[in-house]
Amino acid sequence: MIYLEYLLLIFLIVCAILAPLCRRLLNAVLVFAAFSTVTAILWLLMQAPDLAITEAAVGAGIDTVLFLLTLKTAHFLDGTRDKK
Amino acid sequence: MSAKELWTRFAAWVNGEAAPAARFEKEYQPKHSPLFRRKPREVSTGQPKTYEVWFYRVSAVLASVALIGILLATVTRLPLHGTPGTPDQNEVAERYVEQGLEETGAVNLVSGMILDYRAFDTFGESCVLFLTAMSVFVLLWNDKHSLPPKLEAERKEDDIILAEEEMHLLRHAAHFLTPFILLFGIYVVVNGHLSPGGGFSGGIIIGSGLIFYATACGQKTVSRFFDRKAFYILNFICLAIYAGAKSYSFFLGANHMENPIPKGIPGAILSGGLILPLNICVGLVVACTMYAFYALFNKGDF
Amino acid sequence: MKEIASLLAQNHILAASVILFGIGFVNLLLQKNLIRKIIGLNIMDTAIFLLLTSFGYIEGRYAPILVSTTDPAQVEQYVNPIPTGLVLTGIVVSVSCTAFMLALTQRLYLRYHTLDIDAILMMVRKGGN
Amino acid sequence: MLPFYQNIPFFCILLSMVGGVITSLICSPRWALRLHLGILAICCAANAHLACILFRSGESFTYMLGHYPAPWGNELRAGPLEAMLCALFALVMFLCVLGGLEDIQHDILPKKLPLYYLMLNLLWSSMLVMVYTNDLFTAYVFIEINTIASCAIVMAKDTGHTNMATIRYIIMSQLGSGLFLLALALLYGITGQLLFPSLRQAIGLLDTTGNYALPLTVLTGLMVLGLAIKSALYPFHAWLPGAHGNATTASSAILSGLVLKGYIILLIKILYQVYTLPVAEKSHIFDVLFVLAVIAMVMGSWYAMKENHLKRMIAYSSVAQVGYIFLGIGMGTAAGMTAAIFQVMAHAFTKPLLFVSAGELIRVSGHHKQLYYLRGAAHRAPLAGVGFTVGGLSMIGLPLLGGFVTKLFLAQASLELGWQNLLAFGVLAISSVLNALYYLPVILLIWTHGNPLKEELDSGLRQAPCRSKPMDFDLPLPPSFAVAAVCLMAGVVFLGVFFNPTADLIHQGLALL
Repeated sequence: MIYLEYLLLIFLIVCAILAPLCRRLLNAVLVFAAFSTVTAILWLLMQAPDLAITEAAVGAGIDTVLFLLTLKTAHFLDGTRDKK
Repeated sequence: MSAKELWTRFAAWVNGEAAPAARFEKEYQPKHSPLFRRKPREVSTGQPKTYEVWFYRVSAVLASVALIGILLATVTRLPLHGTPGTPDQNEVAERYVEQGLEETGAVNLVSGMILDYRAFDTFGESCVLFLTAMSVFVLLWNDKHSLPPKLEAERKEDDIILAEEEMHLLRHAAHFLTPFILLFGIYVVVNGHLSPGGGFSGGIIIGSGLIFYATACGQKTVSRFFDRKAFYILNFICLAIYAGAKSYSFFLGANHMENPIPKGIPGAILSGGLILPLNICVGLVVACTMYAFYALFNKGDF
Repeated sequence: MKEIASLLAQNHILAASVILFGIGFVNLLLQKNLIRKIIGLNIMDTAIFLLLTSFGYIEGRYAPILVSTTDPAQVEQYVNPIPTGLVLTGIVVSVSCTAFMLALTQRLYLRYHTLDIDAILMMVRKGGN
Repeated sequence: MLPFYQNIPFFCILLSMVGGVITSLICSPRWALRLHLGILAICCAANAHLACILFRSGESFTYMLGHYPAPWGNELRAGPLEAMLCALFALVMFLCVLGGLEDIQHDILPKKLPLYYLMLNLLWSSMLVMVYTNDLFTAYVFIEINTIASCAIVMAKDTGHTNMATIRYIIMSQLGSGLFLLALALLYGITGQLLFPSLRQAIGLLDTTGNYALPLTVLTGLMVLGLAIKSALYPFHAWLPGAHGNATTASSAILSGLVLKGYIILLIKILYQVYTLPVAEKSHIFDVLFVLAVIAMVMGSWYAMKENHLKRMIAYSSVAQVGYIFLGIGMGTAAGMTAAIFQVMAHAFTKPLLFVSAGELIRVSGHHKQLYYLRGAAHRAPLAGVGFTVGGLSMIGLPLLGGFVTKLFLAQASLELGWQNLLAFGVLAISSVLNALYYLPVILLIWTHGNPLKEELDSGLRQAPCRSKPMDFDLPLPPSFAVAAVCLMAGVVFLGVFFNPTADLIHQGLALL
């Protein structure tokens, strides 16, 4: 179990370093969503299921939606969809 | 500078006509001030100088590295992770665990703790959400300044695409899935005192369900049953019930009176005293707020 | 040195969260792009929450949800519920701040058509409105 | 059953929060304003009543929020000092809103006005909790409410400047709250407590046994650092001039006069109730604060001298004045704390007076904030001119005004010290001279005859913003502003004349903190 925790923590640190370094903002947001999900798993391992549910819904759900909406307004999603 | 010149300057300064510092001039051109004779400095036009930028960067990195170093040193002195007998295993945690069920009626001790033992914090937290929703209203609610014509055109185009494009699959999926998402959210809210979850997580799930539906079928469809007025009224009712119920209980507690609210049979849905209604209130506030965020970020109105 | 390493390995969650805090801190200070700054802020907050949760965890105990409603609960059975409750509050506060900052970002973009905070600062100083 | 007066703090908090929630349903700005002013008036009267009772009986009490006593449930704690400060803050906030009313209506869209008052209500409730709380985590939650509300009242005036100022403000504030939360987490990890009295016991025990010495020092530093960032101590002041200088007048006055003080009062409460002075002394936190305060007092004035934007100049002067407060705290003695709290009160009157008067002067000069256009403004708005003069002279330290007494108390308190004595004397003198160097010219300028904007318009150098309507320079005196300016001036003079009774009250209150 402890090795799983090590693995997840290393993944977290890698995500945290990568997320702000990604060249495309879309990728940065998606890496951040992965970061949140892994945090939720870690909390599940640490016997805090309430936090795991909340973090999964907040970090991977609402935060990502808000980031994506901002990116949409700021035209950083152009080219990801065919416009008529 | 001769004595006479100094005197003229001083006289002018007393008269308020020519001030000693150049800041009284119409355009800001800091010359050498008479107090400390220095060379004229370049006016900052906004572009910081390279060495300033580098100084800032290097000092920020150094500060952070020093912070990490100090904190890592601190971590080695902290109680060991996962071992019993740490300082936080004291009488507070003991009472929360051992008498939590009896005193609050909640099987989920975390719910019991945040909605009964430390309910004031949670009240503040709902107020944070409410306040943020209102701040986002101030920022993004459409008015003639915040909605440039280009953006308005784009948003209209989005509506047209949404109306014309044949998104049968997405729409069918939304019609099919949204009730289940909402149902799951309601389950999490209502069972907040029995199982993991509670008002916040359940409210966010309900909000996500609404957002999903709005993304697939357009915000207009949602605004048929949930518009701005409904948002205001629902938010007001929930927060008012929360404030009323909790302040009643705070008042009784502070004045050393008995709590008349029945706790119910532990483990049943209708148990836990005020926890269930409070969870429902919090859940509704959170769901409303989350949908309001979406609507304001997306269209600036709903 | 070996001692410190073994202590850090035992306190691995604390150590990792301190490092994450530092990474978030650097990003919050140094990134020019507002979206990246906000991501840095979120990383910083999450790191503090991890740290706080790990204080309550004890190996081999269960989540603070009672197994049986009839037997009296023993403190040796469950992990400490307090950090979980505090972090729950903290997460909601952090999501509110994120939403507020993103709204502000969107507003600034609509006015200045860029997300770069230095560029916006320059335009503001030039008096463009 | 408790005596009824013990419910006052909780009822005031509840009233302002529920008032904020109700305001969301009110569409008419006028009624929202009335509700807000009513809440402030009730809070002011109730807290003043409470302060009278507590000073007479010489007690302080804790108020359980819920059915569970100290280490298990939340608590509020009220002493005479807290009640007095709350009454004073309510009064000043009332006057700020009144004084800035014209500008509020000019700067903010009518559609969003009720939301502005909503934020003021929640800001006020969070200020109350920060002063009355007895629990560290409650303090954190309400610090966040305070942060978001103060950012919201800055950006309510929707221009590029304020949006930019807000984003810088919130980034720095989040950094500050992050550090505070980290300190809180570490403190919870080594003591397992969150309420002030239990924390004091636990820390006292740690201090005698010497366990966890390093974490305790680090977290003390982080906590003070977080609160110092939020109250704009010198190296962390970068966000302040933008936020306070560009917001609408009432927001600037409230932020500078009250919000900064809320964090400082919280810091003093934590130092007194959690650490106790002897324990805090050991971590050398007072020395650091002292040195930073000395630098702040000089540098704040130095930046203010170079500013040509009136409100930004006053905002930079806040940096220097916050330095005075931290100088008092940094002495680490009871006399120093008394001086610091006296400065909190004096500054709470003086800075809003300056901002409100400046707002009125700017309004009669065609909403131009550059000093150049303010020539002769005092002749166009005499009462605002008098208000600005009184405020500026108080900052410089003219006897019979509040600012002078602060300097006197600080100098008196520094007599007890060792190496800091000369430094404190020197920096007080330098800072007074610097204050004079930027306030006097402006005072002379506004009393000189002339009207640069009118001259420019007449000579055709500049075109009127609105062609159809010629610019009106003879604006009538708004009655709300007149009331606010007169009351604030009375407050400054009151503190300057009756300083001994006030200092006695503060001393008595600090003993009961």
